[in-house]
Amino acid sequence: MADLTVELAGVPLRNPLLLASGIWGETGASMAAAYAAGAGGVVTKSIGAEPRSGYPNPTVEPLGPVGLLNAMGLPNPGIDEYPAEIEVARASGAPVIGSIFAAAPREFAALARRMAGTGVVALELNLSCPHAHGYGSEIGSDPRRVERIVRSVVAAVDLPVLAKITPNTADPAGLARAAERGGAHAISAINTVRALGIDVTLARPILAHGLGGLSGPAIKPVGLACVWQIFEAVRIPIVGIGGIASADDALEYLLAGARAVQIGTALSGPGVALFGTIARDLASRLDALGIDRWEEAVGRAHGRPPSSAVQQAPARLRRPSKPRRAP
Amino acid sequence: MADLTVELAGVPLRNPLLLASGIWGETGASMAAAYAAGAGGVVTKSIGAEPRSGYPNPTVEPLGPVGLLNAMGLPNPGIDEYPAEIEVARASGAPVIGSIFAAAPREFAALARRMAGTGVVALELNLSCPHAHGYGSEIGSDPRRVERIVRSVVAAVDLPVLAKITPNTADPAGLARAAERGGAHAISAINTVRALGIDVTLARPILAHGLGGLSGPAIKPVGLACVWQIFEAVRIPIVGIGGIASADDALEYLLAGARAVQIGTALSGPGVALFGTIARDLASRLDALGIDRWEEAVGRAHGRPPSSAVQQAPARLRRPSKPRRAP
Amino acid sequence: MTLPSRSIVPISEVVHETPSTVTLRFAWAPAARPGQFVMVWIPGDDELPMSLSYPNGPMGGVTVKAMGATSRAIQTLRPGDRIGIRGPYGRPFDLTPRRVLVVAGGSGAAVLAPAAESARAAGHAVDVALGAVTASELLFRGRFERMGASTEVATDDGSAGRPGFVTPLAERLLEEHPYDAVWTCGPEVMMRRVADLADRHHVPVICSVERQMKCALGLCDACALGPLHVCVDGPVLPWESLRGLEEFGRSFRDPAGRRRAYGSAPP
Amino acid sequence: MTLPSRSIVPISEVVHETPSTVTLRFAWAPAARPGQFVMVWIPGDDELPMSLSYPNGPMGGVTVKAMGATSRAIQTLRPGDRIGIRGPYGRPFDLTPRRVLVVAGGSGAAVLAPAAESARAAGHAVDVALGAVTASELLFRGRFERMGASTEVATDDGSAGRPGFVTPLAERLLEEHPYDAVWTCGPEVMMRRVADLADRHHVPVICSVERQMKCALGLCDACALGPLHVCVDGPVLPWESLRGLEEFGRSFRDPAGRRRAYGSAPP
Ligand SMILES: Cc1cc2nc3c(=O)[nH]c(=O)nc-3n(C[C@H](O)[C@H](O)[C@H](O)COP(=O)(O)OP(=O)(O)OC[C@H]3O[C@@H](n4cnc5c(N)ncnc54)[C@H](O)[C@@H]3O)c2cc1C
Ligand SMILES: Cc1cc2nc3c(=O)[nH]c(=O)nc-3n(C[C@H](O)[C@H](O)[C@H](O)COP(=O)(O)OP(=O)(O)OC[C@H]3O[C@@H](n4cnc5c(N)ncnc54)[C@H](O)[C@@H]3O)c2cc1C
Ligand SMILES: Cc1cc2nc3c(=O)[nH]c(=O)nc-3n(C[C@H](O)[C@H](O)[C@H](O)COP(=O)(O)O)c2cc1C
Ligand SMILES: Cc1cc2nc3c(=O)[nH]c(=O)nc-3n(C[C@H](O)[C@H](O)[C@H](O)COP(=O)(O)O)c2cc1C
Ligand code: FES
Ligand code: FES
Repeated sequence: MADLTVELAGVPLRNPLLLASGIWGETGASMAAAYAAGAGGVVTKSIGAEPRSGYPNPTVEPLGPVGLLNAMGLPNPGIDEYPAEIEVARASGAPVIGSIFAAAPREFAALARRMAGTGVVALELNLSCPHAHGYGSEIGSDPRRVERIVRSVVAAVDLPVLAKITPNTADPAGLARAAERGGAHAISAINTVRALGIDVTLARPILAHGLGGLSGPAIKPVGLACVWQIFEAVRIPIVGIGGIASADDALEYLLAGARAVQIGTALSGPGVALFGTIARDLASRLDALGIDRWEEAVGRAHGRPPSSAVQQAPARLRRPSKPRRAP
Repeated sequence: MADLTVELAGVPLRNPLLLASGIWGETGASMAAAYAAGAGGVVTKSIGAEPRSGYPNPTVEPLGPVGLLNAMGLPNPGIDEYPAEIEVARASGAPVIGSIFAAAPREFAALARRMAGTGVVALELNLSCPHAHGYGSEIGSDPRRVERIVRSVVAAVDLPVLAKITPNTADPAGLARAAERGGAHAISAINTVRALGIDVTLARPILAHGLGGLSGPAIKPVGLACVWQIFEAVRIPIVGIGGIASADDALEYLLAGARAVQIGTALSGPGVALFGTIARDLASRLDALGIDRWEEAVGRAHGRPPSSAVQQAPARLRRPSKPRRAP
Repeated sequence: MTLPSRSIVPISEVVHETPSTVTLRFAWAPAARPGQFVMVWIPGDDELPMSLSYPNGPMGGVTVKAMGATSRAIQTLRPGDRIGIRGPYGRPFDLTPRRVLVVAGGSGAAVLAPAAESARAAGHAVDVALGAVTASELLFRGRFERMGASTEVATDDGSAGRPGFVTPLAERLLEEHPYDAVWTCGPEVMMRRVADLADRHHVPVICSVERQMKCALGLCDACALGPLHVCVDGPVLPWESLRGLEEFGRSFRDPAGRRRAYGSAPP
Repeated sequence: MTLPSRSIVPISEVVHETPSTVTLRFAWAPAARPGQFVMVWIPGDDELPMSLSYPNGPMGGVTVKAMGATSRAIQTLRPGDRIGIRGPYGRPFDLTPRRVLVVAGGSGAAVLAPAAESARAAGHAVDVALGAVTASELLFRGRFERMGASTEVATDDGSAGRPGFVTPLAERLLEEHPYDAVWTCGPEVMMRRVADLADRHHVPVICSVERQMKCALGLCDACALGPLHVCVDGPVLPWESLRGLEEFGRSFRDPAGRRRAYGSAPP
C-alpha cells in the first residue's frame, strides 16, 4: 500500500488531503469531524480581528456541474472567541492550520501572533478572497504588498506560514515568488475565481454582494495551471486547491507540483466522508501507477519533455518540430 | 417581436450574436455559413503577419460539462493569403470583424492597415490569448502596453477598433480603461482562462503546449464578472464572450453590460445552426421579459440597488444592513 | 457533483393562515418529502430556509411566521411577486411509524402538517398537540382536523383549548396512548421538554430543528450543531443524535459563527 | 454541452497487415459505427485522426499506414504502450443499400472493411475493388474475402490482379452489375474519378474524406472543405455534397489554414 504521509513545511501529515478554508471550518466540532473522517489536517475558516456576520444571503449560488458561486463576506467569530473552536478541533488530534485575514502587514502580524497562541501547527494567510473589499485579492494581487505582509507575519511568529494566493492575476508565479521572498514556507493556490451570476428574469445579480468567487469542477484546470506555473518559479512547497473531488484530481495536482491539496466544494453531497474515500482511492491509485510514496511524485509532470521544454522555452512561439501536411 | 438589431461602435448588426474569433473563422466559407445560419456578424481567426502552423496536437482537450481546454498556438494563414477568405465571407453579406495579433504597437499598426484594406467593418485586437509566448495576454495584461497598442492601431486605421482583453488579470476594468484611453471603440471580454490538464497515468500535460485556455460553460461566470466590472469603468460598448450557449446566457451578458456577444465553444455539437436557434429564442425571451429592443436593456442589472450600490461602495467591507439572528 | 439550481417563480396564491402567518403557494413542483426545506429568496432582501408546508403536487408552498425583517417582508408579498427557490434540501421524516403523536409549537405546524398528512394518507393514526400564544395563532388547526388527526390545542392565554404551554398536553397524550413515534417542531426548549417526556414513555422522538443557514449545501458551517450540519444531516433529526449535544435547546450560532445562549424571547 | 473525454489505453495487440501498415487493437469499446473516427494520441508525439477499422466489440482498433513522422512512429508501438483515444467522432456509413460496390485505394480499406463487414452481416451483397501499389500492400484482402465479399484487386506494379489503378476495375464492375451504392476511400483524385464513373451509371457514391484535423469538435476550422467540416459533417460524405466543391480532389488546407494544391505525390 502506497505511503500517503507527507511533510508540509515541517508539519508531518498522515495524508495530503486537507480541509479547505471556509468549508466546515467555523466550528471546532466540524473540523474534528473532518479529521475523524480521514482528512490529513484542517484549515480553519479565515479569522479576522473582529467578529463579522458576512454578507446577507444569497451568499451562494449552485451552478450545476460547473460548480459553486459564493460571496460569504468572510463571516467569522473573530479572534477573541475563536480559540475555543481550535481547542475542540485540536482535541481530536487534527493538525490545525489557522487561516487569517487582515488589511495591512501590521494587522496581519498582530492577528498572526494571537492565532499562533492557539496551538495551530501553521498559519495560512488569506491573500486571495475575491469578494471582500479591502481584504483578500484586493491586497493580494500586488506582489509588493504580498511580500510585505508575509515578511511581517514571518517575523512575528514561530510557525510555518502558508501564503494563499489568488488566480485572478496575470502572474500567479510572480505572486508566489513575492511570498517566497517574504519568507513564506509554502504557497496555497488557489482561492476562488472572480465570477458573477445574473438572474435574467429579475435583471439583477443573484448573490447579495453581486460579485463572488467560483469554486468546484470549473476551476480545477485553473488551479492546476497556477500550481504548474508556481512550481516552476519557487522552491517552497505548494498546496493545490480548486475543484478536487477525487483521487485522480488530487493526483493531477500532485503531478503539477502540489505537495498537499485542500478540498472544499466537493464535500457538498458526500460530506467529510469524502476524505476517507479519496484517501483509500489515492493509495490504490498510487499502487496502480507504481508510485510508492505520494511525496516522491511531486511535480513529476514537469520532468518530461516536451512539456517542460515548452515551459522553459524563451518567450517566443515554438513552432511544431516536425512539418505537417494535409491528408 | 422584440427588435434584435444593434449598433456596435457604429457598425449596424441585424442581431447581437457574433461568431467568436478562432471558431470557424479560418476560412471564408465557414464564416459565410455562420452568417447564413443566423449570426449577426463574424470575427475572423486571429491573423498575424506570417503564416503559422500552431502547436502540434493535442491542441484541445474536452473537459465534459466543464468546457474545453485548448492551445492552438494561433495557427493562421497569415495576412498575405487571408484576404481571399474575407472576400468569400463578405460576399455572403456578413459584417466581418478582422481579428489580428502581433507583438508590439508598430507591428499591430502595420497589420491593422493591411486588415483594414480587406473590407472588414471593424478590427478586434487579440490582447488576450493565454498560451502564445510573446503575444496575447503576455502583452495584454499590462495596461500601459494595451494603451499603446490600441493608440497605434487607432491612429493607423479608419475603422472601429475592439480591444479583446484577458480575464487573467487582477483588474479587467483597468485593462479596459487603458484600451479606452488608447481610443478603443469597444471592449471584447473575455478570451479563455489560463488552464491546464494533466494525464495522471502518463504523468504529463495533455496539450502538446502544456498550458492552455479554458472556454465553455466553466467560464461564463468569469466572463460575466469581467463584463460587469468593465461596464462600471468605461463608456465604450462591451462585447461579452465566454460560455454562451443559450438565449438566457446571452441575456445575462446583456444585463451585465454587453451590447453584443460572441459565441465559440457552444457551437461544438449544434454547429452554426445554434445562431438561428439563439436568435429566435432571444426574441421570444425578450418579449416575455417585456423588453422591446435588445439595446434598451444593456447593463440593466446595474440599475438597481443593492447590487449597484455594493459595486459603487468605497473599498471596504459593507456589513449587511439588517441585524441577523439565529433561529 | 451537480448541485440543483435556483428557480425564480411567481407567487400564485397568498393564504393568511393566522394574523402573523402566511402561506405562499407557487408553481414549482418540489418533488420533496415532508420535512425537507427550501431556501426562499426575496429579491432585494434576504434568503431564508423554509420548510415546505406543501412539499408535493404541482404547487409547492411555504408557511412563514413574522419574526424579523425578512419574514415580516414576506407577509407583504402578493400573487405575481417573484421569489427565488432552491432545494429541496435536507432529510425528511421517516413515515413508517403507524401511530404518531405530533407536538407543534408556533410555526412548527408548518412542517408537521404535511408530515402528518402523509402519515394519514398511508392510513396511520395521528394525534396532534398544537400550541400557540393565542387562539387565532393556532396554525393549521383546520388542516389537522380535516386530515382526520385527533387534534387538541393549548394556548398561552387560554383563549382556546388548554391554557398554558403545549407540553402538559403532550404529556397527557403520552400517558393515555401507546405511540410509535413523537414528531415535534417548535422552540428548542419545548422540543427538549417533549423529548424528556417521551423518553420516560420509551417513545422515539423526531425533532425538526432550525439553525442559521447560508449555503444549505453542507459547506459553510453556519448551521453547525455539535458535529451535525442541520442543512444536510437535518433538519429532521432523531432525539438520539441531539440528546448528547449540550448546545441543543441552550445555544445557537449567530451569523458570525459565535455561540450565543438562547435568550428569554422565544426563538 | 458535454464533450466526450479522452481515455488512455494500453495497446493490447499489434497486427502487421502489410509492410507499411499496422493495426493497433486496444481495450476500448468504442460503440461506434463504421465510418466514424477517433483522435489517436501518441504521448510525446502528435495526435492524428484515424478511422476505426474495428468500430464495435470490446476491442477497438485502428489501421495505420506509414506516411509522415507520426504514422511512422505508430508502426513501432508495442503491446502495453499507452495511447490516448477520444471520440468516436463524425458521421458513419448509411448501411441500408442492399448491393454495394466498395472501391478502396491504399489505406482506404481501413475504413471500408468494417463498413463492408456490417453490410455483409446484414445479408447485403458487397463487391470489392481493392487497389495498392504492390501485392504485399493490398490491405485487408483476406478480411474482405472472409466476409464473403467478391473481391478483385489491382496493383500499380501488376504484382497482383489487374495492373494499374483501381479505377478501371471499378468501371468494369459498374458496367457489369447494378449497384445501390458505391463506397469509396482513397486519394481524392481517385475518389473523384470513381464518382464520375458511378455518376454515368446513376449510382449514388459515398466518399470517406480526409482533411487536416485539430479539434475534431467542429470548432477550429482546420478540417474545412468548402462550407463543410469533415470532422462533424464527414468524414463519410455523399458525392452530392462534394461534387460542387472545386477544392475536392484539387486542394487541401495546410496546418496554417492555407489552401494548397495536391502535389504529384499521392496524398
Ligand atoms: C430548516 C429550517 C426550516 C424553517 N422553516 C420555517 C418555516 O416553515 N416557517 C417559518 O416561519 N420559519 C421557518 N424557519 C425559520 C426562518 O428561516 C427564519 O429564521 C425566520 O423566518 C426568521 O427570519 P427573519 O430574518 O425574519 O428574522 P431575524 O431577522 O433573523 O429575527 C428574528 C426575530 O427573532 C428574534 N430572535 C431570534 N432568536 C432569538 C433568541 N435566541 N432570543 C431572543 N430573540 C431571538 C430576533 O431578535 C428577531 O426579532 C426555518 C428555519 C430553518 C433552519
Ligand atoms: C477522418 C480521418 C480518418 C483517417 N483514417 C486513417 C486511417 O484509418 N489510417 C491511416 O493510415 N490514416 C488515416 N488518416 C490519415 C492520418 O490522420 C494522417 O494524416 C496520416 O497518418 C499521416 O500523418 P503523419 O503525421 O504521419 O504524416 P504527415 O507528417 O502529415 O505527412 C504525411 C506524408 O505525406 C506527404 N504528403 C501529404 N500530403 C501530400 C500532398 N498533397 N502531396 C504530396 N505529399 C503529401 C507528406 O509530405 C508526408 O511525407 C485519416 C485522416 C482523417 C482526417
Ligand atoms: C463557501 C466557501 C467559503 C470559503 N471561505 C474561505 C475563507 O474563509 N478563506 C479562504 O481562504 N478561502 C475560502 N474559500 C475558498 C476555498 O478555501 C477554496 O480555495 C476554493 O473554494 C477552491 O477549492 P474547491 O474548488 O475545492 O472549493 C471558501 C470557499 C467556499 C466555497
Ligand atoms: C479552439 C479555439 C480557438 C480560439 N482561437 C482564438 C483566436 O484565434 N483569437 C482570439 O481572440 N480568441 C480565440 N479563442 C477564444 C474565443 O474567441 C473566446 O474568447 C473563448 O473561447 C470564450 O468563448 P466561448 O466560451 O464561447 O468559447 C479561441 C477559442 C477556442 C476554443
Ligand atoms: S447552511 Fe452551510 S453548512 Fe449548513
Ligand atoms: S478539426 Fe476542428 S473543426 Fe474539424
